[in-house]
Amino acid sequence: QDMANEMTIVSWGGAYSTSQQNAYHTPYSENTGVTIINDESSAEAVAKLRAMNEAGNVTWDVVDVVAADAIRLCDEGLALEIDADTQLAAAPDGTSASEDFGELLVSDCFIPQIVYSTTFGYRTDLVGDNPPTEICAVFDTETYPGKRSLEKRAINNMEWALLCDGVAKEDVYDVLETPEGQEQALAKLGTIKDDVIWWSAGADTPQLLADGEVVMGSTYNGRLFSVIEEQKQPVAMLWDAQIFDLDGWIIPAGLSPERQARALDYIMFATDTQRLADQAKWISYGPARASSAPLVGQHADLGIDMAPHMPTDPENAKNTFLYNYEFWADYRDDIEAKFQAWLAK
Amino acid sequence: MSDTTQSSPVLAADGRPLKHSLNRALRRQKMRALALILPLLAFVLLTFIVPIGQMLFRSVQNDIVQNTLPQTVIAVQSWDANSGEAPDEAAFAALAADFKTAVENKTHTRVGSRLNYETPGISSLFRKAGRKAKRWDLETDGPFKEQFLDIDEDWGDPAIWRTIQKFSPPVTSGYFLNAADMQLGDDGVEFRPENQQIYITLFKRTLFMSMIIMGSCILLGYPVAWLLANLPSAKANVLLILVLLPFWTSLLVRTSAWKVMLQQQGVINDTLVWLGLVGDDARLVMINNQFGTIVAMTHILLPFMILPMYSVMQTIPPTYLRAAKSLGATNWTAFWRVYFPQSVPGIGAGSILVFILAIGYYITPELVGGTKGVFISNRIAFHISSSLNWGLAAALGTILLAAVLILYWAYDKIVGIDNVKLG
Amino acid sequence: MALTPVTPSSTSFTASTTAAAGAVAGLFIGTSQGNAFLGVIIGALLLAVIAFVALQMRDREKAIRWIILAGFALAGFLMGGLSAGIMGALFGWFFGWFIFWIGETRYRATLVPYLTPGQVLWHYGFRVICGAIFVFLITPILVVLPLSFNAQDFFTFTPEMLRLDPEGYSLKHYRDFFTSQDWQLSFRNSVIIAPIATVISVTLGTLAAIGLSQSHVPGRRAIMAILISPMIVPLIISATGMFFFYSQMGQVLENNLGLSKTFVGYVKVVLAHAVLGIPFVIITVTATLVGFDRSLTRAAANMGAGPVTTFFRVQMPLILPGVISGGLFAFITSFDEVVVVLFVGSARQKTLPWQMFTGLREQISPTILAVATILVVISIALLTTVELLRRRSERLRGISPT
Amino acid sequence: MAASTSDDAFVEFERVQKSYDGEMLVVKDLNLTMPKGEFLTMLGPSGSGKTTCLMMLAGFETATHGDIRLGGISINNIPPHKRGIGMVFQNYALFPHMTIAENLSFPLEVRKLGKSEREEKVKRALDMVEMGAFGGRRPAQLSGGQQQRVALARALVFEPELVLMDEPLGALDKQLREKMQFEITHLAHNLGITVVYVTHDQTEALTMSDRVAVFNDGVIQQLAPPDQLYESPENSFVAQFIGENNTLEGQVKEITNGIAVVQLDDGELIDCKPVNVDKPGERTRVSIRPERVEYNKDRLSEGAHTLKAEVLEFIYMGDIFRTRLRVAGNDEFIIKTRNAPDQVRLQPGQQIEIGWLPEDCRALDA
Amino acid sequence: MAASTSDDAFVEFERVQKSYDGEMLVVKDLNLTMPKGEFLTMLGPSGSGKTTCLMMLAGFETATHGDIRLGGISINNIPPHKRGIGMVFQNYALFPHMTIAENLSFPLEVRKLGKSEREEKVKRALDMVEMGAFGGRRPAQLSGGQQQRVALARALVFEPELVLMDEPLGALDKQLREKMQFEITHLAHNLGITVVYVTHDQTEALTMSDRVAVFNDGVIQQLAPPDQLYESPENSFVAQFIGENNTLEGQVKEITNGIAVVQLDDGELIDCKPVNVDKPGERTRVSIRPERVEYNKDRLSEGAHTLKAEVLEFIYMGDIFRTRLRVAGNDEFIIKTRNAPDQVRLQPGQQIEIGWLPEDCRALDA
Ligand SMILES: Nc1ncnc2c1ncn2[C@@H]1O[C@H](COP(=O)(O)OP(=O)(O)OP(=O)(O)O)[C@@H](O)[C@H]1O
Ligand SMILES: Nc1ncnc2c1ncn2[C@@H]1O[C@H](COP(=O)(O)OP(=O)(O)OP(=O)(O)O)[C@@H](O)[C@H]1O
Ligand SMILES: [Mg+2]
Ligand SMILES: [Mg+2]
Repeated sequence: QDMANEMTIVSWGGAYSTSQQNAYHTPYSENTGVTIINDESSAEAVAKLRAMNEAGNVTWDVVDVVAADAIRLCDEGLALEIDADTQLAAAPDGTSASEDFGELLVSDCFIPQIVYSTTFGYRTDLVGDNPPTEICAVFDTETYPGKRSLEKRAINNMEWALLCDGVAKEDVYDVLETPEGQEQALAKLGTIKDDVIWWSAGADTPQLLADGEVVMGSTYNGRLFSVIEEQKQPVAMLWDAQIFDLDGWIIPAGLSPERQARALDYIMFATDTQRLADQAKWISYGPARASSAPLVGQHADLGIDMAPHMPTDPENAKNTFLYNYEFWADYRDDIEAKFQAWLAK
Repeated sequence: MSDTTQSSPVLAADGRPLKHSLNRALRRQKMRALALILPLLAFVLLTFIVPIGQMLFRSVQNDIVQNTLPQTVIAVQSWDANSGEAPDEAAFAALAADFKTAVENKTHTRVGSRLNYETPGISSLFRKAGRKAKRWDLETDGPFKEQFLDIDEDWGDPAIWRTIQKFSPPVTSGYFLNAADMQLGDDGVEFRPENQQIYITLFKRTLFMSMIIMGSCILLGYPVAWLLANLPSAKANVLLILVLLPFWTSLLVRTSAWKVMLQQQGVINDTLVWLGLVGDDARLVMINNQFGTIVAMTHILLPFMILPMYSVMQTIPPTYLRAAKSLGATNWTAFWRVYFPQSVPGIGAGSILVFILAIGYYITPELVGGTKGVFISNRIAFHISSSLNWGLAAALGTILLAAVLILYWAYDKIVGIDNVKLG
Repeated sequence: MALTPVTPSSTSFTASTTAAAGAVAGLFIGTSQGNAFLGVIIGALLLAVIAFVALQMRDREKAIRWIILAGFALAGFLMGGLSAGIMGALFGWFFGWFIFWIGETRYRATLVPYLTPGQVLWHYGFRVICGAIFVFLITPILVVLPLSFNAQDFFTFTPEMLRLDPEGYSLKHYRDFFTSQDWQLSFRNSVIIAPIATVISVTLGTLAAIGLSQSHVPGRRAIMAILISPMIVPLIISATGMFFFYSQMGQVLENNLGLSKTFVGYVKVVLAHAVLGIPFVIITVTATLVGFDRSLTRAAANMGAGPVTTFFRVQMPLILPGVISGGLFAFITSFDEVVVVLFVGSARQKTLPWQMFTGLREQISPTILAVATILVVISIALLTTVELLRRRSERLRGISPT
Repeated sequence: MAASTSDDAFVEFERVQKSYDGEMLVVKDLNLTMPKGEFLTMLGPSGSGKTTCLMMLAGFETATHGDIRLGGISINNIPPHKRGIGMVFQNYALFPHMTIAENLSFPLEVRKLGKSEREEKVKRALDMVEMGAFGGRRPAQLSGGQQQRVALARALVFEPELVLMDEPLGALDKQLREKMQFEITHLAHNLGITVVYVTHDQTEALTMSDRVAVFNDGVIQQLAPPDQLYESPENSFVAQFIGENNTLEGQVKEITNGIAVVQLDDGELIDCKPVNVDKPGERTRVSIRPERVEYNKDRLSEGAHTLKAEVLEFIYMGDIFRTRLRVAGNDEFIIKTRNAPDQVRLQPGQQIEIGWLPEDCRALDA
Repeated sequence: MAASTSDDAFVEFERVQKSYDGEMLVVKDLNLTMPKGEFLTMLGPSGSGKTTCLMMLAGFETATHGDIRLGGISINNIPPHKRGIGMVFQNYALFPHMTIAENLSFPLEVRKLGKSEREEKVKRALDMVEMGAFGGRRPAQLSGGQQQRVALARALVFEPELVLMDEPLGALDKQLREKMQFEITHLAHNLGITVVYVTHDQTEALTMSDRVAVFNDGVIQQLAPPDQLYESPENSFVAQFIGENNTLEGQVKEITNGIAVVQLDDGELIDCKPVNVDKPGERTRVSIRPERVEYNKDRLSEGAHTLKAEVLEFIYMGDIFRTRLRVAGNDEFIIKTRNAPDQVRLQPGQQIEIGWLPEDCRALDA
């Protein structure tokens, strides 16, 4: 059976969903007449996809997830494998999709959409005349007294801890693989444990910063952009050792052929060079295609140039840190367990 | 009654056992009662009990390894886990054969994820091997031990094989052990290394915090319930609306409101600083810790304490207090020796209700609990929605449910479940 | 009705008590003006003098109270403008009342004559404690109410708001609620789903409660435990467990009966919420039935009414309060439920709590608070209605023995 | 089975047993036949099974054994609402949410009578109990006695042939109670309905009924018209339960010509009427009604037996004097005399002589 | 104020008024003086203010006006727990969570008595009410009568001089009730305590008390010893309320030598004792007790006035026959006769002649 020409696209909600609707859904609906239903369940997507799959009743057509979740879904056989070259649009200059996305194609099932980075924002009025310039300021409670907010999970925090504990950028994951390395990272985090407010929802850090409840905090760069540029709060962004991560689409496994074909058609449309560049008009996340970067224009409402706010902007990306998907796919459960045990102590 | 001591059953006039005649006489009544209950019972059984049972069954279910790697499971049985070496070619060949089918069905990564819970790293071993195995020809491409070691040296690690061997039976106690911070070590059950122990702490904390929340609900609820029970009913009902009102405000909103109240730049701290009772640099930390959880949860659960207490206190006739006073007791003695003991069932009812509800909450602790204020349910939610380790979640849930059931049973014994009035 | 004839208390007692109250008020005002200590001293002295003077002219109480009120209001206005003037008037009203309440020993009038001063103090102290607990209970509402008029997009009392500056307030979040597609959809969904779920749990629950309250029910305790279980299983487990069932059920409905996907989606959420509401209905209705006089149904049967007539004409009208209160709990369960609907529902069935939940996670916005305020207003109206209904039925039940 | 029914039997219990828990019989072996138009009272101590019998007849409990017939037809399988029996409940069971008129109209509505007919009948029934002016009130607005009358009217309005009443006057005070007793009996006789009436008040039973069934322990101890019950109790339970009673313990010496000679425990010999004793040597409990004892010598009939007695206490009870005596070693011997103009008041300590007729003195089981 | 107290007054109500709502006086103007050791009963219909009086005395309600004194001291300002008044509540109010012994021990504990002394007193009190063996039980495990005895023991165990009892026997059945009445009066007299007893059962009031205060409408209608109350009611409320009473309406013709000649409404002239009537021409209600009416000519004393009567109904009541007659146009004229051996049973329709002594016939207010 097939629902009359409609598809359900799952995403995160909020400003991010709005940007997708503007950049992808509306033009796609106009072109094809397909009705798109927005479901804001991405936070539960992994669990729900598994449950749907086991129940044999998948009701979603396209799902927006972060790369790590995509890998997990792919491993669990819950997402459709997609061949980038045949099933995605090539760049306008003819570069094949797999080349255009390059190493961002971190899983067989995952079509990257945006590059975002997790980075720090700080209250300009609370840091005195000495605004932080590098990531290790987070661990420096002497110079920057006050609370800082970190995400309540191991990923990212462990890397930053090692970086600030003197481990070279390229050795971070080798060290983190060993139990000693994990201890080392936790020990470093332990130095600021009492000064941390742990967040779990993306909206937390902006609220905490706006309240002045924390002096600095990690969050996604798009949210900081909104706090700074849209809400005009006294907050500034720290571009150092920000962690690049990807967000993109998967298509659930087990769709009927018609629905699968339509989902693929949507994906092909929504991830072409122009569409990805368009999304940046509404939110400050970088397009995942190399060919889109030059096309990024101005913010739709504020009218400011978006390029300097992109995590991919060379000025911002001077010192970035690349997330290792393979590593976290293997060690996530183990290190997460240790991290949570450490937190609970 | 006259001869209750006789051992044979009492007989009715027609010589049949009295119980039998009675059952016959009552059959119609029973059928009618059951007919009324049945729709709901069937509804709850079908839509709730059975699915929940299935969900909880996952805490021991482990057939995935056997189903996906049938030949390997047999081959690895004879391998001596303590030999310190990987098994021989036969096992690798079996694994290769299993992989061939599994890759076609795209199930190999699933087993990988399952086994990765036990030994980190297996997931990527399986993923990598899967890519190669797709192109193998079982007849010609042997010996497979070398093939596997080529892909990744770790295939020679006995620990990997021990894990496969250990988790090959279709039923496992692994999740429950994990839920109790234990594991199936090389020589039987043992505790996990200290830096991975978390669940016992969380269980203890959940119980402890629920106790404290219950305690503060009692402290705050008792005077209010007393006041309500002793005011004329018109006034009491107006105040009762105040008790019910928060009950009617979204949980999420209430929790957020407490954040606004309690945080360091929040209303309370601001007021204290303004009054000069607290220095601006020494603002109180009242949220993202156990205190925050206790305040918010106490607030959320307080009506559940007040209402049963109120309904019990309403039934205590004022004559008892008068009697005590006429016998010479002061106000305090009369209250403490006469009124209070009779209100204990209300406290009991409220306590168990609050306790059971507190134990299962997770949204509020998640939002205001920081690291020290989270409950076991938060971990269950984590394993369900983020780590996908549903077996472990089910095991944790089963243990929690068992605890709640014991409490429910005790509660039923002490007060009776139908004595709870909610309004 | 006065229990105790009141005789005026000594002026010195009144003056010193009033001075103590004045000291507390002085602390507040003093702090806001930068000198707490001075505030305490001035407050105490000022009120001691006012009390002393006022009690010399007890017989002109009304006039004196007006004078005090006006004086305080004026002082406030001179010190800090309009809002301070209003505060001053409130203080003035309070002190005018307080001086005579103490001075004329009115606080004794409603108490029995033999209480010691300590007992009188405890009597009022206890009420103050209870008042504090009630304030605790409604704190969130006190916070949410003003914040929902915040001009900013955060849950923060901005300095403008604290200054009572109209700039700091706006109705934009209310506007947002009434214009946003998402909020309107979720509001509509909640308004559809919660009542239907309530009706189902109330119908089935009431029937079952009646069955359970009969005398010969085999396995009563076990059945009760099963029916109560939705309340005691941790929600997240219920949510996942129920997902499977409803997913499969949905498929059957869609494929075999050809029902539309949207309709089936509603059915799933409604049924799931109905299950969650059932324990509350069972508990309240069985509690009501404990006090139900069975001879009424027997009388009806005796006069020739069949079971159905008896139920609708006799039993239902009388247990209605219990049913309504159980229904309200079930309603709230559905109306405030987020975990299960996240799993069982799909986008078309997004409810208010779901929308709030994504809101809190993705985009903190006081629109949530505006919604909460609207709901509080609605629930006050509902509770008042229930209370009125209850009073009415109590009048009717007047003689019915329990 | 219907064949075995005697012609004029209207209500019949045949070997009825009832148990609630399967262990204890609450009604043990009940046989009872009532003709049409009879006013029968079930009297007995609390817990003796009276209400249970009524409930079985009305159909709210099922007999565990035996057969109950109404008009010759076994009603075991007729549901309560089809039995057409009127019932007055102990607490009236008026529907609190309906007005008085609605209450009365209810049984007519379920019988699908037309509106005008209903109003007509309701009015007549209310007038019958003199409550015509109260039709618009709710039960809570009536006094206990008025409610009782409404309950009665409601049980009669649909003209049942059989009416059951379970302690309908239990809650009323003495004055109202006596008034209602009077009204109920008169109504029942005038309308010619059959009534089964339950009470544990013996005065009520004696004044109202055609026959009284005394219950104890699930068994009918005696079924007889009131005067017979009071004056010729068949066993000591009935004697003790009905009215006030003096008992003296003793042993049967001989029985001749329907007169038993009993030797009391203090040696005294008295003549009695043997009821439950057959042969000399048996222990017996001799029972004499307080009002049958005379101490005024002038009034003592000839042949009366006399005994010495000492006055222990004189109790003033208004219309009656109750005097406690010590007789044959028994400290609790009561005599009752009417507060008549010529009656002397006995003083404690006084020595008197009392006497009674042998036929008023009954030798019962010990 | 204390000076105005008479020497032997123990409990005094002086012009006491009470209102609950500030609108209606529940107690209107109560004056009452009780000497030590008296057993006084407050009797009256429901809602007449009896409990209110008791509660004021015990300190649970405050009089809105007037003064209450105990042993000459005004108790308005003494809190209840210092008044040292024992109280037996209508529903016993035994503490359900304590054993019987603990219940009794409670008043002693709060008086800080030593353990051995407490045990001693508790034992004595329990033995006094013959409940010695039940000390370890809880109230719920006792029957109503046993609970009542425990409540009594508890009210007495701390040896108060004054004990208040509010309808303590209201819930008991007839047999037990009579037994308890007996025990309470005996205990009170033996211990010499002063008792204020509340009931609405007149038999209870008559049999137990030294004096009875009849309440109606917040006012004491008559305060007198039982026999005086019964035989010389001072107004028609008391006459009507106490015992059964026949009334005949008429008009006073003349009053001479303490004898009033009343012309009944059917013209008949009878002699009565004038109580509430002063002058000829007044309407009056003539009251005659049913047991004072005689129809046996032999027993009619000389000087008795006789009237013709028709028997309407004969009611068998066990120890008593109650016969309803039509006398002087009154259909509700009752006579009571003892079910004595020589008593004839009158038949409906029989024409008889009845008579009574003029002093038994009282002309009261109409
Ligand atoms: N529903 C019931 N379940 C179990 N036992 C019952 C039930 N109803 C009555 N009984 C028992 O049956 C016995 C007889 O009860 P029944 O109500 O018939 O007595 P009764 O003669 O009406 O007494 P009363 O004068 O107190 O009303 C009692 O021992 C009682 O405890
Ligand atoms: N707490 C109260 N508040 C208001 N009115 C009351 C209160 N208690 C009693 N009353 C009213 O006062 C009047 C007298 O009541 P009280 O209890 O003294 O009567 P009573 O003589 O004891 O009657 P009963 O025999 O029914 O117990 C009644 O009209 C009653 O309604
Ligand atoms: Mg009964
Ligand atoms: Mg009373």
